[in-house]
Amino acid sequence: MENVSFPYLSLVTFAPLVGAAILLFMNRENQTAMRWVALITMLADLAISLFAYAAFDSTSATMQLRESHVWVREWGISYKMGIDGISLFLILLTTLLGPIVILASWEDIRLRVKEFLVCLLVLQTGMIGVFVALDVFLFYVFWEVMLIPMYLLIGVWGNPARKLYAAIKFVLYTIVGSLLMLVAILTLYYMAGNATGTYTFDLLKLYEFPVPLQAQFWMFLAFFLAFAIKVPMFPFHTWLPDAHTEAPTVGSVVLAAVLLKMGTYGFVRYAIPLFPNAAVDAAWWVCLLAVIGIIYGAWVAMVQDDVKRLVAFSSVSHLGFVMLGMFAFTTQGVQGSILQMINHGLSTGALFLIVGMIYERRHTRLISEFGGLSKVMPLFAIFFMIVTLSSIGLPGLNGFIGEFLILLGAFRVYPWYAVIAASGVIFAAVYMLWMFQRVMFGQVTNAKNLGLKDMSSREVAVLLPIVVFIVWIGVYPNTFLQPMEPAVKNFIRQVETKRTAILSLEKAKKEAVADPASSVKLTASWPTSRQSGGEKQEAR
Amino acid sequence: MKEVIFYALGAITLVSAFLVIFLRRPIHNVLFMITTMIGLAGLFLTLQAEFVAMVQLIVYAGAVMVLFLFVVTLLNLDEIQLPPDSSTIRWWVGAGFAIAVAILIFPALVAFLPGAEPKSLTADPTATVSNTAIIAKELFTTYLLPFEIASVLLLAAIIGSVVLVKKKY
Amino acid sequence: MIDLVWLIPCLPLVGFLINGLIGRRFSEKTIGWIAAAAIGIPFLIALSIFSELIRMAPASRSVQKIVFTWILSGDLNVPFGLLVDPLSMVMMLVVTGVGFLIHVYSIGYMHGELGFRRFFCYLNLFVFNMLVLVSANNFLLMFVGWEGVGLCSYLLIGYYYEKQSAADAGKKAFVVNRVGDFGFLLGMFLIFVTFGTFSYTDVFAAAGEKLAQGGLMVTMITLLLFLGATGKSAQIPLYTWLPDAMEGPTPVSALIHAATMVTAGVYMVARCSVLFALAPISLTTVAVVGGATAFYAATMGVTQYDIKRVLAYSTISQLGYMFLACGVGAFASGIFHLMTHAFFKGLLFLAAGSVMHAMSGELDMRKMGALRKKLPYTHWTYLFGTLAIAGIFPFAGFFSKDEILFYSLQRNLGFWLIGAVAAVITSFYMFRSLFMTFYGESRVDPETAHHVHESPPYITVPLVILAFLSLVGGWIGLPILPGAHVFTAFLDPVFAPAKHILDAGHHADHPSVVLELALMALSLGIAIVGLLGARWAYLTDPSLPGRVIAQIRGLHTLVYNKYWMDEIYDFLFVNSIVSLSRFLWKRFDEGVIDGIVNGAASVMRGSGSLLRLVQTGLIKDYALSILVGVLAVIGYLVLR
Amino acid sequence: MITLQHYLVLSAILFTLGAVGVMFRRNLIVILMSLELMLNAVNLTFIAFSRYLGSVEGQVFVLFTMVVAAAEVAVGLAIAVAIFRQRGTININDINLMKW
Amino acid sequence: MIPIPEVDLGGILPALVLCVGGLIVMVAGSFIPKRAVAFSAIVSLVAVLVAFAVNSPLRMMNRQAFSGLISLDPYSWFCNVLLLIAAGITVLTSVRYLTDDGQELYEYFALLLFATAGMMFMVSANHILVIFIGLETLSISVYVLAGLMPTSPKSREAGLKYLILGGFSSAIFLYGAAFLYGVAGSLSLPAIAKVLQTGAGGKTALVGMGLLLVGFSFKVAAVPFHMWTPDVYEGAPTPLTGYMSVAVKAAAFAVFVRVFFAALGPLQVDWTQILWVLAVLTMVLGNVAALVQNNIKRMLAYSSIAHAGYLIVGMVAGKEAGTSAMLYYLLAYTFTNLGAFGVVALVGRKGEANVMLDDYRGLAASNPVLALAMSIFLFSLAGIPPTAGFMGKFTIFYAAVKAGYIWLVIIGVLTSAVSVFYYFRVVMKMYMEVPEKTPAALQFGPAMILALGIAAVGVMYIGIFPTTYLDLATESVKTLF
Repeated sequence: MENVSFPYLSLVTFAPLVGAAILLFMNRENQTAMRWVALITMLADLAISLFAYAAFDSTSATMQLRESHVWVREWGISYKMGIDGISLFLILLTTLLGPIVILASWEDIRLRVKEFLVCLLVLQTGMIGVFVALDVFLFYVFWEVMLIPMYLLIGVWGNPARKLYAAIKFVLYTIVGSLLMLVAILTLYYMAGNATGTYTFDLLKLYEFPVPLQAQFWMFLAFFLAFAIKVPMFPFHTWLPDAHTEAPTVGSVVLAAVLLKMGTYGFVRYAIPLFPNAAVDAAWWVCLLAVIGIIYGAWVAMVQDDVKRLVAFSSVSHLGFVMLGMFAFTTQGVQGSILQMINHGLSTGALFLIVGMIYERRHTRLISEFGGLSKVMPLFAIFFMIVTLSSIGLPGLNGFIGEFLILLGAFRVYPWYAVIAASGVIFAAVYMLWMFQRVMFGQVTNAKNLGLKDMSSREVAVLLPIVVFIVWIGVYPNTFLQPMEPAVKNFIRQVETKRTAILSLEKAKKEAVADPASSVKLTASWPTSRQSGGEKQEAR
Repeated sequence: MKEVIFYALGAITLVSAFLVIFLRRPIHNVLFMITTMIGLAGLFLTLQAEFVAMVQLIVYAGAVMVLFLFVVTLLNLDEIQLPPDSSTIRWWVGAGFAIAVAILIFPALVAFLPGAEPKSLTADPTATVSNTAIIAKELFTTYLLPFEIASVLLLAAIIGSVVLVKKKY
Repeated sequence: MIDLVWLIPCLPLVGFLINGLIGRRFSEKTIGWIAAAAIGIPFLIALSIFSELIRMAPASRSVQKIVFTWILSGDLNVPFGLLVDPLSMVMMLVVTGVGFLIHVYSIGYMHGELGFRRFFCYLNLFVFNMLVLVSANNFLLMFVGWEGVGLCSYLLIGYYYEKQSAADAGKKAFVVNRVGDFGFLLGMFLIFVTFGTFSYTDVFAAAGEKLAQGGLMVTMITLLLFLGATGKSAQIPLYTWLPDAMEGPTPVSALIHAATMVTAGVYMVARCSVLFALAPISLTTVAVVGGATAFYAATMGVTQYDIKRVLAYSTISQLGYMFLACGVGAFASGIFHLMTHAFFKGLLFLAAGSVMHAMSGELDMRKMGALRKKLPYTHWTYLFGTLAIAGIFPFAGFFSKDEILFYSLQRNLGFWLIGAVAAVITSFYMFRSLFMTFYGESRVDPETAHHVHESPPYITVPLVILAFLSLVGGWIGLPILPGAHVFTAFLDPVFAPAKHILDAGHHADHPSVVLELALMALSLGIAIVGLLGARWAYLTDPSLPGRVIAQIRGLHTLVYNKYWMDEIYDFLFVNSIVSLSRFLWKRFDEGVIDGIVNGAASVMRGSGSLLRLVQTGLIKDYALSILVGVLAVIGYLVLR
Repeated sequence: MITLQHYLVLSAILFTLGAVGVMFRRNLIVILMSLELMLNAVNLTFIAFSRYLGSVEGQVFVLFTMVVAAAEVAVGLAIAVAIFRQRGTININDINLMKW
Repeated sequence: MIPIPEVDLGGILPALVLCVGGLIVMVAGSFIPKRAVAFSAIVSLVAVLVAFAVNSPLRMMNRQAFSGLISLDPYSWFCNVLLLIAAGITVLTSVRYLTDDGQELYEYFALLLFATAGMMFMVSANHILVIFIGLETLSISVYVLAGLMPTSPKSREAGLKYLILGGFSSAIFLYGAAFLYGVAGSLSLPAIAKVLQTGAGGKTALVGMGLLLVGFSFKVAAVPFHMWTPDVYEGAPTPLTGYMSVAVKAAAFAVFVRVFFAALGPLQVDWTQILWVLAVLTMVLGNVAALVQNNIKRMLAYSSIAHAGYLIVGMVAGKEAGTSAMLYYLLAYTFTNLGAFGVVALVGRKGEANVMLDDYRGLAASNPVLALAMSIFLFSLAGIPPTAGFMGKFTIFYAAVKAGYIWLVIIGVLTSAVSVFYYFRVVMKMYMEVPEKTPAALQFGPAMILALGIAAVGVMYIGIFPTTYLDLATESVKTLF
C-alpha cells in the first residue's frame, strides 16, 4: 500500500494553474494587477515547493511525498506523483525561476499581457508536472502540455522576423520525437501487461518488468530520440538556436533553464532505468554524440554574431556534458550531470536574462552593435561577468562543480571522451570571454550605447537570487549533492541489477530454446563490443 | 426457346444501354433508356419475377423516365450544344479500367454455382400463390421496417427536391 | 595560532567583499588601506605561524586544517582543507609579504584612477585565490586557486578594458592558461583514478607503492601537470600570454606576473616533487623546457625597447631557471630562486612603474635616459634589482642562480651551459635597460621632461623595502658553509621523499668545495661580462647596437618579432578553428542538418502540392479514382 | 440452357456500361441515367440470384432499390435544374468551382 | 392472409421521435414563415433531447426486433448517443448560419432530423437491406442539405458531386451486397456469417466483401475513395460540413464495423490486409494534402480524411480493443470537429466570406475566447494531451500495438506529427499574425455559444476523465462479437 502524504506535489504542480484561472477572469486593461497576481502565484508556488523540500527526507532513495489516485481504471493509468533527490532540485529550480521570469517580463512584455502570463503559468504547471509524474501516461501528458504555451511564447511574443519559423520548428521537432516515444510507451505497456497480467502505466511497476533485449533496443531508440531532441543532443539540436533566438527573453529563459532539462531528466527517469541493457550498450554512442556536441557547440558558438544564438549553442555544449556524465553511470558522473542540469538552468537562464536586458534597451542582439558597455553599465557588467564565469566553469562557482564531477565520472569509464570533453572547457572560455569582451569592453563605439541605463532594482532582484545560487553551489555544493546522492546511487544500482537480471534471464531463455539460429539473432541485435563501458562498470 | 428469348432481351438491353451511354442527344438517351428498362423487365419475367417486372415497367420505364424526359424538355437540353465528350485516350484508359474490373469480377461470377436448377420461391412448386402475393406478404411482415423507413426516405427526397428547385429565393 | 591559518586566505576575501559590496562610498585611502590590511594582517598571522612552525620538530612540520567538506560525491571527498608545511609557509609569506608591499605601492600608484575600488577588489580577490592555491591541502582546491588567480589575472590585465589591446591580452591570458589547466585537470583525473583521492598527503604517501618508478602512469600524470605549469608559469609553449599581460597596471605586473601567480607552476612542480621524482622522463622534460625557455626568452629580452616587456621576458626566462632547478631535482633551489625572484622582480617592476609614473605613462626606453638624477630612489632601487637579477655578489639573485647552475652542472653539462648563456644574456639586457633608462643622454621628449619627478612615499617606501630584500634575501641560502643554508634545511621535510627517490637512482657524490667556489666565481664573471657588454654597447659606444643589428638584420628581425610565435599560433590554432567553426555552422548546421529538416518539410509540402493536382474537381476523375480503388481491392482479392 | 451465369454476366456488362457512362459523359442527365443503369444491373443480379436460390429476399431488395433509385433521380434532377438555373449549364466539366 | 408482424416500437423510438420532429418542423415551418428557423431549431432540439431520453433503455437491451432486421444492443445505444450529440450540436451551430443568410430554410432541420433517423436505423441494423435503406435515407437528406444554399453555387455543386459519386458508390455497394446474397441466400448479417464460417463462397464472397468495403470506404472517405470529400466539405454549408464529418462518418464506421465483424468476420484475414493499406494511404494522403490547403474548410476536410485513417487503424486492430477504441475516438472526434466547424461557421459569417486561413489572422486579439476554443479543438485534432483527441489516438494506437501492428502505429504517429504543422498553422494565424484589416465584430448567438461551450468542455472533459467513456465504449462493443 502506498503511503500517501500531504499533497505537496499536486499543490506545487497546479498552483500556477489556479493563478492562470484567476487571470482569465481579470480585466485585461489592468496589466499591473495581473502581473502581481502572476507574481504572487509564482511566489506561492515557490513557497509550497520549499515546504515540500522541508518535508523531503534527504537520506532516503525512495520516491517521496507520493500521491496516487486512480485516473483511468481501464488502462491502469493513475494520477501518481512522487519525487526523489533527482527531481527535487529540478522542481526547486523551476519554482525558483517562476517569480524571476514574471519579474523579468515586467516591463518587457506589453502586448497581450494576460495571455502571456497565462502561458507562463500553464507552462509552469506542465514543467513541474513532468518532474513529479510517476506514471508514464501522466508524464507524457505533462510532457506534451508544455509544448503549447512554449509554442505560443515563441510565436506570439517572439521576434517578428522569424518567430513563426522558429515556433513551428520547435513544435515539429519535439513532437516527432515524442510521438515515437508514445509508440514505445504503448509497446512497453502492452508487453509488461501481457507478461505480468497487470496492465499499468505505473512507472515504478514498469521498472520491475524485464524488457527483452531486442525490444529494449527499439524502445530505447524511440525514447532516446524524444529526449535527445529535447536535450538537445547533437545532431538534433538545430531547433534550439532558432527557438532561443526568436523567443522573447523569458521564453528563452524558461526554455534554457527548465525545458531542456526535461530531456535529460527523461533519460534519468525513464529511458535508462526502463531499458538498462540498451542504455548501457548504447552508452558508448551516446557519449560520443555528447562529446561531439560539447566541442561542436563550443566551436559554433564561437563564431556567432548574435548573442542569443551564441548562448543557444553554448547550451548544446553544456548539455553535452550533462549527457556525458549521465551515460558514464558512475556516481560522480550522474551526480555531476544532475547538478549540471541545475547549473545550466541557473547560468544559461541568467545569461538569457542578461541578454534580454540589453535587448530591451537596444533592441538588437548583434554583438557588433555593442561594445564598451562596462563603462556605461558597471553594475550590469558585474552580474554579466559572474554569470559568464559560471558558464565557463570557473572553480568557486557552480559550473565547475558540475563539469568537474562529470568529467571525473566520465574519465573513469571513457578516458578519451573525458579528455576531449575537457578540451571543451577551453573553448567555453574562448567563446564566452570573446563575446563578453566584444560586448562589454573596449570603447563605446556606438553612440546609441552611450545613454544606456544601468540595471534597475527590479533587474537586480531578477538576477540576484540566481547569482546567490551560482555562488552557493560553487562554494558549498553539498547542500545539493547530499540529498541527491541516495537517489543517484539507487539509480545506478537499479540499472546494474536490472541489467544483469535481464541478461541472465535472456541467457536462460536461450539455453531453454537451444536453437542456434535464435541465439545468433539475439546477440546480433547490438554490437557486443560496445559493452565495454558496462564491463568496466562491473569491474569497478 | 428460352435461349432465344434470353438472348433477344439481353441484346435489346445491352444495345440500348450502349446507346444510352454513347448517343449525343439527351432525348435519344432517354428513349433508349426506356427500351433498356423494358428489356430488363422482360428479363425479370424470364426469371419469374412478375411483380418486379411490372414495377420496373410502371415505375421505372414510366414514372422515372418521364421525369427525365420532363427535365430534358424543361431545360431545352436538346438545344444546348455540349462540347464533345472526353478525349479518346482518357476514354480508353477509363474504359480499360472498367473492363478490367469486369474481368476481375468474372471469376467470382463463374465460380458461383448455387445449384444446377432454378428454384421456386415457395416450398411447394404446385402452390398457386402468385409472386406478387409472396412479395406482398414479405414486404408487410418481415420487411415492414425498411418499408416504413422508405417512407421517410421518400419524404426526405420530396422535401429535398422541392426545396432545391424552389424559386422563392 | 596555527588553527587560525584559515584566516590567511579568508581575510583578503573579506577585504574583497567589504570593498566590493559596501565600498562605494569609501574614500580612496580607506579602500586602499582596507585592501592592504587584508593582506598585511595575514602576513602577520603567517609570520606567527611560521614562528610556531620552526619551533616544531622538522618531521612534524606539516599540519592540515579542514575548514569544511567541499565536495562529497560517492567515493570522492574533497575538503576545503589547508596545509601548513614549510613549502606552503614560504609561499604564504612571499605572497602576503610582497603582496602587502605592492598593495601599499598601488595606493600611491593608482591614485586618481577611475576604477580604483575595482582594482583593489580584484587585487584582494587575487591574493585570496593565490593563498588558496598555495595553502590547499589537495589538488582540487589548488586547482580552484589556480583558476582563480587566472581569472584575476584576466580581470587585472583587462583593467583598462577600454583599450582593445588590454582586453585582448586579458582574454589571451585566460585562454592560454585554460589550455594549461586542461592538462592539470587531466592530470588530476589520472591521480584520482590511481589513488582515489586528491589529498596531497595521501597521494604522496601512496605514490611509491601505487606507481612504478618511471612508469607510464606517473609519467603521464606529471607531464600533464607540467602542461598546467607551463601555462601558468609562461613556459614554452604556452608563454605567449605573459608579454601581452603587461597591458595591466604595473603593480599587477609586479604582483601577478612576476612575484606570485606565475610562480604557481613552479610551486606545483615542487609540491609534486615526489611524483616528478618517480618520472625521470618528466623531470628531463621539465629541465629541458625550463632551460630552453630561460634561453629563448632571454634572447627576446635583448631586443625589446618597452621596459615592461623586457621585464616580462626576463620573468619568463627566470621562471625557466626555476623549472630548470626542479628538472634537475633541486626543488629547494627552485623555490629559493622563486623567493628571491619575487623580491627583485617585484622590485624591478615597481621601479619601472615608478619610471612610468614619472614619465606620464611612457614605456619606450628609447625615449628615456639620464633619469638617474631626477628619480634617485627609483634609480637606486632599480639598480639593486638589476644587480640581483644579474647575479652579482652579494645580491639575492647571485645565491639562488648560482645554486641552480651548480645543480645543473651536476646533472648535465648541457643544462649548465644553457643556463650560463642565458645568465650572460640576462645580465646584458638588464643592464641594457638600466643604462638606457637611467644613464647616458636624455632622450626624454621635452614636454614630458618637464613633469618628471620622483614618486610619492607610497611608491618609494615599498621600493626601498624590496631593494633591501633583494640584497639580503639570498643570505638565508649561503652555500658551502655547513648548516648555513637554512632555507634548504627548512624545506627539507617537504622534498626529502623526492630526494630519497632520486638519490636511489644515482648515488649522490658530494661536490668539492673547490668546484663550488670555482663555479661561483665563474657565474659572477658571467654576470660581469654581461654588465660590461651592456656598458660598452649602451654607454661607451651608443652606435654599436645599430651596427650590430645591421650586420644580423634577419636574426634581429626574427627575435624582435618574438620569432613570430603569436602569428604562428594564430594561424595554427585560432584561425583554423575559427574557419572550421564557421564552416560547421554555415555548411553543416544550417546546410546539412537544417537542410535535412527543412528538406523533409519541403518534400511534404511538395507532395502535398502534387496530391492537390489529382484533385481536379471533375466528377469523372473522382469516379475514375473510385474505380481504380475497386480494381485494386478486387484485384488483390481475386488474383492473390 | 440459360444458367445463372448468363444473367450474372449480362448484369456485369450492364454495370460496366453504367460505370463507363458515369465516368465519361459530360451531360449531367446522362450521368444520372448511367447511375440508373448501374442500379438496374444490380437489380438483375438480385433477381437472378433470387430465382436460383429460391429466395424472395432478392426481389424485395430490388423493390427497395427502385425506391432509392427513384428518390435519387428526383433529387439529382432537382439539383440539376437548380444548377442549370444558376449557371446555365449541365456540363459537369463546367461544374468545377471547387478543386485542388 | 397476412399475419400481423411483431412491431417493437420501443426499439426504434429514438428514430421515430426524430421523424416526428421532422414532420412537425415541416408542418409548422410552412405556418410561421417569419420565425421558422428559430422555431424549427427549438423543435429539433427538443426532438433530439427526447430521442436522447428514449434512447437510454437500449443500453440495457440485447435483442433483435422486426424479424431480426435490427438489433437493439449497447452498440446501437452508443452510436445513437454519438449521432444525437452530433445532431444536437449541429442544430445549435446552424441557427445563426441559416438566419445569417436572411433565409428561412427551416427544411434544413427536417432533413437533418431525417438524416439522423436514417443513421440510427442504419447503426442498429442487422440486415443489409436496413443498412442500405438507412444509408440512403441519410445520403439523400445529406445530398439535399449539402446543396441547400440557394445563393451559393458552391453549395449546389457540392450537392451534385456528392449525389453522383454517392450514387456511384451506392451502386457498387449494392453490387457487393448482391454477391453476398448470392453466396448466403440471405442478407441478414448472422446468416452471412453462418455461411461464410463454413468456408463457402470462395471468390464470390471475397468480391462481394471487397465491393462492400469500397462502398463503406467511400462513406468514411478513405483514400482512394475520398476524392469527393474536400469538394463537398468546402461547398456544403459549414455546420453541415461538421455534421457530415462527424455524424455521417460515425454512422458509416459504426455500420462498417458491425458488418465486417458480425457478418464478414470469417474473412477478417482478407479485409484486414486491405484496410491496413487503406489506413496508411488515408493517413498519409490526408495529412500531406492538408498541408498545402489555404481554405480552412478544405483543410479540415483533408484532416477528416486523415482521421478516417486513424479510425481504420482501429478497425485493423480489430476485436474489442480496436472497435471500442474507435467508438471512443468517434466520441472525441464528434466534440472536436463539431466545435471546429462551429467556429469556422461563426468566423465564416454571411455567405462564407471568411473561410480562408488568412481570415483567421489576429482572431486571438479580437475574439480571445473564440480563439481559445478553436485552439482547444485544433489541439485535440492534433492529438495533444490532455484533450479528447489525444486520448482517442492513444486508445486507437494502443489497440494497434496490442494487435501487433507496430509499423502501422509508427506511420500513424509520424503522419500525426505532420498534421501538427497544419493545425498549428491556424493557431499561428490566430495568435501570431496581425490581420490586414480590422475584422468586424462577430455575432454570437446564444445557440452558438452553447454549442461551442458544450464542444469545448466536452473535448477537455472526456480528455481528462476518459474512464467512464472508455468503459462505455468497451461495454458497447461486447455484444458485437
